[in-house]
Amino acid sequence: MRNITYGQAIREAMHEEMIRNSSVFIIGEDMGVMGSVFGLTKGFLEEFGPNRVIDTPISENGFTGMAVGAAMRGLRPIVEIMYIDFTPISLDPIVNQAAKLRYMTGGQVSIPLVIRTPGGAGRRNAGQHSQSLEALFTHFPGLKVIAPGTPYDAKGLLKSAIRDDDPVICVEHKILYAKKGEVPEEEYLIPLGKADVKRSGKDVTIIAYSRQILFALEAAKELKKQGIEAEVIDLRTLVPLDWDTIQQSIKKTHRVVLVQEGVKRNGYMGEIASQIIDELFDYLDAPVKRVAGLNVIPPFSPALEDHIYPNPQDIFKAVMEIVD
Amino acid sequence: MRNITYGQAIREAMHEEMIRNSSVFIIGEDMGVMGSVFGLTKGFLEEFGPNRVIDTPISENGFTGMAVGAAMRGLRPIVEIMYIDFTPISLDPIVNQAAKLRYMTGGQVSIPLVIRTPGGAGRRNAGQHSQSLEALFTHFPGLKVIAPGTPYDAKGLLKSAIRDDDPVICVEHKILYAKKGEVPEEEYLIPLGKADVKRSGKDVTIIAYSRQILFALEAAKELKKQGIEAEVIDLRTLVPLDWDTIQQSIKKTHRVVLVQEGVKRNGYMGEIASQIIDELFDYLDAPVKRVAGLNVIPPFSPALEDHIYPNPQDIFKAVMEIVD
Amino acid sequence: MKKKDKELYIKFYQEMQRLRSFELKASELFTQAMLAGNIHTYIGQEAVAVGACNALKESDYIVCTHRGHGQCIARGCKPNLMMAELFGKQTGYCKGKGGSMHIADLNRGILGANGIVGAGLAIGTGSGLASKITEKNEVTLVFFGDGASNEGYFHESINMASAWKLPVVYLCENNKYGVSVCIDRVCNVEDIAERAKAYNIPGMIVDGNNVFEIYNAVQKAAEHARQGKGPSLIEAKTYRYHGHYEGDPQVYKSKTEIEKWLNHDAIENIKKEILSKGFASEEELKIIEEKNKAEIEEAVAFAKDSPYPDVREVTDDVYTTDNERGVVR
Amino acid sequence: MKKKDKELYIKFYQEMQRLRSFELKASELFTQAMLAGNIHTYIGQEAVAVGACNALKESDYIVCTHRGHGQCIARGCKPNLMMAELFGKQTGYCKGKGGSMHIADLNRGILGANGIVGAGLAIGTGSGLASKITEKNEVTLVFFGDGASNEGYFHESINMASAWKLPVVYLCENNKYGVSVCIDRVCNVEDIAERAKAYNIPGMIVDGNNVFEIYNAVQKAAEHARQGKGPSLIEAKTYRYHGHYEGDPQVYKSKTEIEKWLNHDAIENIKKEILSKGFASEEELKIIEEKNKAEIEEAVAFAKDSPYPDVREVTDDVYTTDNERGVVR
Ligand SMILES: Cc1ncc(C[n+]2csc(CCOP(=O)(O)OP(=O)(O)O)c2C)c(N)n1
Ligand SMILES: Cc1ncc(C[n+]2csc(CCOP(=O)(O)OP(=O)(O)O)c2C)c(N)n1
Ligand SMILES: [Mg+2]
Ligand SMILES: [Mg+2]
Repeated sequence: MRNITYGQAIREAMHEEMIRNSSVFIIGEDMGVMGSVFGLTKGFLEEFGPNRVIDTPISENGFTGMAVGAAMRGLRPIVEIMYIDFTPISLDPIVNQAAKLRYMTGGQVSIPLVIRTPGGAGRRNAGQHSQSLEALFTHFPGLKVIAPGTPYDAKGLLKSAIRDDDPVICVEHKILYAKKGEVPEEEYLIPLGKADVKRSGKDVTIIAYSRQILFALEAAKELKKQGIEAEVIDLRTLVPLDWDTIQQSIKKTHRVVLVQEGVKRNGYMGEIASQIIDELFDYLDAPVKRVAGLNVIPPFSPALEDHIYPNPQDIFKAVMEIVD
Repeated sequence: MRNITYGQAIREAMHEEMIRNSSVFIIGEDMGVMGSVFGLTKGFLEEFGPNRVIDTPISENGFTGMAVGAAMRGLRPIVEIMYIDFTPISLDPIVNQAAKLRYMTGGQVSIPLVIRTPGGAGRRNAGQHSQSLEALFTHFPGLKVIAPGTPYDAKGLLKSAIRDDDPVICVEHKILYAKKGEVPEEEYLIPLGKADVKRSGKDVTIIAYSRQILFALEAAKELKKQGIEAEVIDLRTLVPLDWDTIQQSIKKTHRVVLVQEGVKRNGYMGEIASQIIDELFDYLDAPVKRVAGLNVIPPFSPALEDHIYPNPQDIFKAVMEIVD
Repeated sequence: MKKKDKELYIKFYQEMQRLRSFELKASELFTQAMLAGNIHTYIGQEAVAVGACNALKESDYIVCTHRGHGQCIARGCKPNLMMAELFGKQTGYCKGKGGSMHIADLNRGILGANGIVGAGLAIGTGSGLASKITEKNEVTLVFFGDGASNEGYFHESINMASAWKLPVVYLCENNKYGVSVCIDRVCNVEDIAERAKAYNIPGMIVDGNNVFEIYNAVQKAAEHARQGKGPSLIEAKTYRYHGHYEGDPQVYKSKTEIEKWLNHDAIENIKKEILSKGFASEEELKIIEEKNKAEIEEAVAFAKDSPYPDVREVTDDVYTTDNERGVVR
Repeated sequence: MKKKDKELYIKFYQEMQRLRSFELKASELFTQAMLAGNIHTYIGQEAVAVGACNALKESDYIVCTHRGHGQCIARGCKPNLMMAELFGKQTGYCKGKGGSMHIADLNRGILGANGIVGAGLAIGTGSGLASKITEKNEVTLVFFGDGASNEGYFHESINMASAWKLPVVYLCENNKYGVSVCIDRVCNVEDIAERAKAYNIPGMIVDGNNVFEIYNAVQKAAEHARQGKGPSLIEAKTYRYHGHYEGDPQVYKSKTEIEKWLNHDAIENIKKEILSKGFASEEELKIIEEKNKAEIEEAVAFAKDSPYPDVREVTDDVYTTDNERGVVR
C-alpha cells in the first residue's frame, strides 16, 4: 500500500468530500491563497473557487459562529482553527451554539459542522501554541470529538466527520502532520465511535489517542522484550466512546494504563479512568495508572518542553509499576 | 451566630476587602447602578465610586482581558461574568492570559485577579444559562478554582481569593444565593486549598462541592436512618486540591461516592476518581461511584430540568450500591 | 396607493397590537408564577419587528434576540406554539427544551433566538454566507440590541459581511439599555449607526416607534442586499416599557424618560393616524383588538392543556445520529 | 532646534539600524537552525517602534505583538537578554519559558508580547484603566497589526477606552498582511484608521516608514491621552520584508509590491537625509552600524554561552503562591 503523511491524508479527506458533496466548504485563516499554514489545502482555492475555500480575517469567534449559521442552513462547513490554543477565543460558537442548537430547538436543526484544529507540543511554540485542549470539548454534550493518531485513521475519520450530521471536533497533532503511514488508494470510511486495537496483548491494556498512540506502541515493543504483551487501544474517537472495546480488553488483561499528552488535571483520561473504576472494579488487579502531561504551561525552551508530556519511556515505566 | 445568605456573604467579602485594600476594584456588567443582577453589589457604586465599581458594556472578552492588564499593573480586579455560561465568550483572557502570563514571563508578573461567576441549574434558564463549567478551569494550570457551598465558606474563601496573588475562579451557585447559613460578625479567612469535613462518618466517604454539598448532607441523614455513617467532604477549593483530607477519609471508610452537578463526562469528579484509583487502590472495598449531571444540555421545561442533575436521593442510592 | 396605505396601516396596527397582547399576557402569567425561568418582553418595541418582518420575503431569514417573542410572532410564529414553549410544554416550538430565549421555527426561516448576546450576529452572517455560496437570492435580517453592538461578535460579523458583500440586514433595536446600563455610558458615539462607517456600509437611523420608517428602511436595505451590494446597518431608536426581565424594578430609568417614550407609543400613534385618516373607526379597531386577545387567550388555553414533555425526552436530540451512545457516557 | 534635529536623526538611525541588525541576525540564526520554534521578524517596520517608543516617557507602558522584538528593543530591552530568550536560555527575559512571542520586561513598562492576536489590545486597555484608577499620568501604547484589528478584542477594547477616556494610544502597524491574507481582502475600509469613527476618537494615518511622522503622531496622541481626553488610533502604513515567519515563501506577495516598499525603506531614507543634511558622514554612520553589529554579536555570544534552564524549573512559576500543590495534582 502507498505511504502518505497524516497531513496528506487530511488533505485527501477534505478533497474527496468536497468533490462528493457541493455543500462542503472550507473556512478559516490562510486556507485559500496560502493553502493553510500547514499546507493542507494547497490548490483548493484554484480548484473549488473562493466561495468554497474561504480566507477569513483573524476573527475566529465570528467565522466559527458564521459556520454554525451556515450549517443551520444545510451547508457542511469545515472550519480550521489554526491552533487549538485559539479555540478559547472562539469557544462560544462551538460549545454554546453548535453543541446546543439542535437540543434547544427541540430537534429542529442539525449542525453538520467539522472543526479541524491542531494541538500538541513539541515544536517549541510556547504556552499559547502548544496545548492539547481536546478535554474541553468532551465536556460539552452535543459535540463529537475525534483525535486520530495515524494517516489511515485521520483520513477515514475525517471523511466520516464531514458526512456526520452533528458538530465534530477533529483534534489533529501538529507533530503528526509530517508522519507517514499506509493509506489505501480506494475510498474508505472509519465510523465515528469505534476504537482500534492497534496491538493485541494479554498482560496489560494501554489506552491512548493522537500522537501518544505511537508512543504507546513503542512502549509495547520495549515491554515485549520484558516478556510483557501489552494490548494497545487507540480510542480515535473520544466522544462517543467505544466502551465495548475498552471493557473487553480490560476483562482480559485486568490492568490498564491510560495515556494522554495534555495536562493531566481533568484531562480526558481522568474520565476513562473513572468509568473503568466504576464499572470494571472487580476485574482490576492493579491501580489504573495515568500517564499524562504535567500540570504546567508549555514552556518554550527545548531544554524544558520535552519534559512536560509523556514519552514511550514514561509509558513503559507506568506499565512496569503495575505488572509484576 | 447570625444567619445571612450566601449572596450576602459574598457581598460582605467584597465589601470588606474593598475597604481593606484600595487596589481592589469590581468590574462587570450591571455591577454599578443596578448593584449586579443578583443584587450583590447594591450601594457599592455610591460608596466606592465609579473608578472602583465599573459598569461595563456587554464585552466580556474585552473587560476580562482588561482586568488581566490591570492585574499586571498591580491592581486586584474582581470580575463578574454574569453567568458561567458566558465564560466561553471570555475564555481567552482567562486561560491563555491570566493563567499563563506569570509562567510565560518567567515569573515577572503575578495576576491577582478574581473572577466570580454563578453556575448551576434549577432556575429554568435553559441551555445557555444553567451550566456548571468549573471543570474547564481546572484543566488550565495557573488558575485556582473555588466553589463554595455555604455562606460561611463563600465569605472566607472569597476574601482569601481576593488577597491571593494568583488568578482565582470563584464558581458560585445561583440557587445558593438565597440560602442562609451561619456567618460570624468577626473577620475570618478560609485558606484556599483546604477541604472541609462537613460530617464525620466511618462507612463511606461522600465528596462534593457547591450546591451538591447540601444534597450530600441530606443524603447522609437518610443514610444514618439505614445505619450508615457517611463522611461528607466539601472540597470547597478544586484547585489546589486538598488530597490529604481525601485520602485520610478513604483510608478510613474504604468506600467513596463523588458528586457533582455538572455534566458527568469529563467533569471534575472524573479527575478525583482517577487520583483515588491510582493512589488508594488497595484501600478500596468497592467501586468509586460518581453521581453527576446527565450528558445533556440543560432543558428549559420544569418537567425536565430537575432530572438532569443529582438530588439527595441519587446520592443515597449510589451509596447503597456500594455498602452492604 | 391610498388603498395599499390603508391596508398596511390596518395590518401594522393589527400585528403590533397582537404582539403587545401576547407580551402583556406573558407578563401577567409570569407575575402569576405560571411561567418558569425568565422572560424578556418586547413591549414598546413592536414597531421594529412588525415593520422589519413585513419588509421581507417568505424565502428570507431572520435571527432573533433573547427578547425575541415579538420578532417571532411578526415573522409568523403561532402564538399557541409560542405560549406552549413558554410554559415548557411538549407542544411548544422547541418541545419545551428551549423556552422563551430559544424559540426557533425553521419552517419560517427563523433561525432562532439566542441566550448569548451577540451570537446571533454571527449566525445570521453565516446564513448570509450560505445564501451567497448557494447563490440564492435570500436576505437574512439580524435583530440585535444596542448592548449587543459592544460584543466582538458585532465587529467580526459585520466586517466579514461587508468584505464579502453578504446579503444581510443588521437591525439594531436601540432601546437605550442593556439590562441596567445606558448605552450612552458605555459607548462614545451618539448613534450605533455611526459604526457603519467602520465597515464602509450604509448606516441608517430610524424612529423605532414608527413602523413605516422601519418598513421602508428594511425594504431598502434588503433590496441593497439582494442586488449583491452587501449589508446595511439600521438603527431603530426605541424603548422597552418593562424591565429587562419581568420583575426588574428599573432603578436605572428616570420618570421623565419613561414618560417621554410612553407619549411616543408606536401603537397609539398609528391608531391615531388610522382614525384621523379615516382608515377605520374606533369600533373596527376594537374588533381587531378583541380578535387578538381571543387568539392569545386560546394560546394560553392551548398551552395550559398541553402535556409536559415526558421525562424520557430529556436525553433526546442531543445528537442527530448515535444519540444514545453520545449521551450515555 | 537644529541641534535637536541632528541628535534625533542620528538617534533614530542608530536605533532603527540596531533593530534591523538584531532581526537579521535572528533570521540568520533561525535559518541555521540555532533557534527553536518560530520567529516573526520586524524587518521593514523599524520606524514604527523607534518613532513610537521615543515619543513615550519612562513611566509609560507598552504592549507588544507576536512580532515584538523590535518593539521591545526600541523600548530599551537588552539585546543579550532578548537573544538568550530566543535561544531558550535561562538568562533570557523569561528564563527561556516564553521565547520569541512572549518577551516582557516589567522594569521597562513592557507588559509583554502575546501569541494571541488581539489579546494585547485588552491588556493594554486594562493598563490604561489601571492608570485611570490610580490617577497616574501614564500612557499605555498598544502595538497591534492590521490583522488584529479584525478581532473582537479590538472593538471591545477601543470602545471601552473611548467611553471611559482611558489614556491609551492604539498603534496599528498596517503591514498589509495577516500571515498570507491581504487586509484589503478581509476588510471593506481603505484605512484601518477609519474605524476610529466608530468610537469617536481621533484617527491618524502616518507613513510607517517615516520615523518622524510616527514620532510626532504618537507624541500628539500621548499628549491627548495625558490630558484626559482619551485614546487615539494611529495607523502606520508599513511593510514586512520577510515572511510572516522565517521560511514563509510569501507566495501571496507580488514582486512589484515588494520592490515598491524596498525602495521606500525607513533606514535608507533617513540615512540619505542625514547625509544630505550633513548631520553625519558615511564613516560616522558606518561606525554606528559597526557598533550595533558588535552589540548583537555580543548578544549572540552571551546567548550561546548561557546555560539552558534546569529541568526542575519546568514546574516553577505556574503559581505565585502554593505553586507546588497547584502543580502536583
Ligand atoms: C454574552 C452575554 N452576556 C451577557 C448576557 C446577559 N444579558 C442578557 S440580555 C442582556 C442585555 C442585552 O442588551 P441589548 O443587546 O441592548 O438587548 P435588550 O435586552 O435591550 O433587548 C444581557 C447583558 C448574555 N445573555 N449573554
Ligand atoms: C487569535 C489568534 N489567531 C490567529 C493566530 C495566528 N497568527 C499569528 S500572527 C497572525 C497574523 C497577524 O497579523 P497582523 O495582526 O497583521 O500582524 P503581523 O503579523 O502582520 O505583524 C496570525 C493569524 C494567533 N496567533 N492568534
Ligand atoms: Mg438594549
Ligand atoms: Mg499585518
